[in-house]
Amino acid sequence: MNLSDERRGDVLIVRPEGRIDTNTSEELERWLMSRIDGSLKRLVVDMSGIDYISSAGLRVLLMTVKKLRGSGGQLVLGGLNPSVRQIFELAGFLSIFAVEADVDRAVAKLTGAAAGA
Amino acid sequence: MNLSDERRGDVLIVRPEGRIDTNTSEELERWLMSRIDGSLKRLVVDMSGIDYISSAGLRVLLMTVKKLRGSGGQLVLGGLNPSVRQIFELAGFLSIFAVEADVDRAVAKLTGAAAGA
Amino acid sequence: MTFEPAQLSLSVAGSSSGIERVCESFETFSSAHALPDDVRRSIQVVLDELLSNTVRCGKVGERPLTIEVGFRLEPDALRVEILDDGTPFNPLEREAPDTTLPLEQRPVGGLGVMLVRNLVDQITYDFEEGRNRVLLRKRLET
Amino acid sequence: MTFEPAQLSLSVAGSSSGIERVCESFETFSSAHALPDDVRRSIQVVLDELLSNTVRCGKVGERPLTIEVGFRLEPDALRVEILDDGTPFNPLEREAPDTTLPLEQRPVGGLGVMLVRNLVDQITYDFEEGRNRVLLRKRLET
Ligand SMILES: Nc1ncnc2c1ncn2[C@@H]1O[C@H](COP(=O)(O)OP(=O)(O)O)[C@@H](O)[C@H]1O
Ligand SMILES: Nc1ncnc2c1ncn2[C@@H]1O[C@H](COP(=O)(O)OP(=O)(O)O)[C@@H](O)[C@H]1O
Repeated sequence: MNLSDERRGDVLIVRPEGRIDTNTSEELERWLMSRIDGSLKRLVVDMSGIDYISSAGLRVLLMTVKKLRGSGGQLVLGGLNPSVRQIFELAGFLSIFAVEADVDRAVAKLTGAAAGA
Repeated sequence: MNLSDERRGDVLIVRPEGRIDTNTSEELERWLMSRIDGSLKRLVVDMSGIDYISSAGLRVLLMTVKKLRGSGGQLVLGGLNPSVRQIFELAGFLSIFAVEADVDRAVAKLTGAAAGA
Repeated sequence: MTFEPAQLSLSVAGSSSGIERVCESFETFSSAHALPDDVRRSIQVVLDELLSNTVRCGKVGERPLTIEVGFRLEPDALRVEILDDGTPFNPLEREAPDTTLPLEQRPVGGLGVMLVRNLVDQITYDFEEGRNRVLLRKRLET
Repeated sequence: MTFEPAQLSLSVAGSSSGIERVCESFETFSSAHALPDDVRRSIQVVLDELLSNTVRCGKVGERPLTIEVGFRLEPDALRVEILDDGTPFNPLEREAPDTTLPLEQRPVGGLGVMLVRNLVDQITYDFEEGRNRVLLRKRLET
């Protein structure tokens, strides 16, 4: 798994790449947790580089959004491929996560700006 | 758990003492397995020193009897207290194990002799 | 007549030494209140089954597990409460194994939850605020 | 017309590196036979769910686990067979979790088996000769 991040104003965009399964989810968990502190209010997870996600990955995302909301923050996901989206649907995650088509729209959603092209 | 054994003719009597639970069953497993080789044909487990047994212990006894029968051997248990006996009953172990009231009867069962006093 | 319930509760790590601590505390509690032998032994077995399952299966990712156990002696029964923050697991949901199979077909495993259900008089389960909660009741006389 | 099935089977230790080996072998198999992306991804998720559960929960005492996985490509479907010598576990027996709960009440865990059931078209389970056997079928077109 490759992990990188980017700042756009007060939005932090994190970009994991590869697959999120039992083996890789611990790394993702540590990485996300280290980035979520009391001061972070706006987080985007760019999922466009994710090939597939299993329940271990859903668990990490659920923990992340719970923790973030606990400190008044918000999380938006963008760029889910059809397989990842299907997993979200099956798990009922589309009703508890804000999901946008791509990362620009996800950022726009958080900043209230119009979506980029 | 305290473990000891005794030989009476070609019968090996093993005597575990204490409780057989998840923590102690590994020790019992290693101990029993080390005593069951191709040449042992008659084994008695003296249960009179056992306070209680959980499913981890049942598992070890099941493995022991399977292995022993695989090499043509026989196992008889003796001296179960009422609680241990109840566990055997619930697990359906009374129909797959030979169970005698005490160790002397268990030895007698294997040697075909009349039971001791 | 007033009745002062005897109570004990403790919180341990979800590990084999944590289980050991619970078993030892319950042993002390049993002696102090002179619980009947069959009750003491049944509850020891129940604790071993439930706690060892939680330690073995309940872990969620990297987070260490915490288990809380409470004992409360009532006039005619012992109540045991077990809380853990592991993966949701309802012991009442599980189907009982077939205990009539001949030796050759007997699986080595799968008996623990069934024993628990048979060794106590009442079990309830709920999952609340992210924790499994199992409540057990064992009558003191039959 | 004759059809020569494409097959692959392997036996691995019940450990995270064992799971990794299975996933890599399936990745190679998928490319070699140009499996559709949705099939490949679904089966990767299914393998992760089932194998990681077996490694986490299936261990019986001290004995190390062995897992065998077989893939077989048929004209219209992929079949996957998974055998393990761990504790008996029937994934069809488990009740589905409530996926409509609001965030606060959502347990962190308990989704894996439900995903498996939804990602394939057919599952059968049996326990024979001391081993769990799960057979899965995934159609190649919808
Ligand atoms: N605390 C738990 N968390 C998750 N799963 C559990 C838990 N306790 C029991 N289970 C599940 O119930 C099954 C049956 O448990 P048990 O009857 O004790 O037999 P065994 O542990 O030998 O499989 C376990 O294999 C596991 O699938
Ligand atoms: N191979 C297995 N052996 C024993 N129990 C299992 C096995 N696979 C799954 N289980 C049981 O099924 C439960 C549900 O599994 P799953 O849906 O993947 O969620 P989670 O693993 O997060 O609890 C586990 O908690 C465990 O009780």
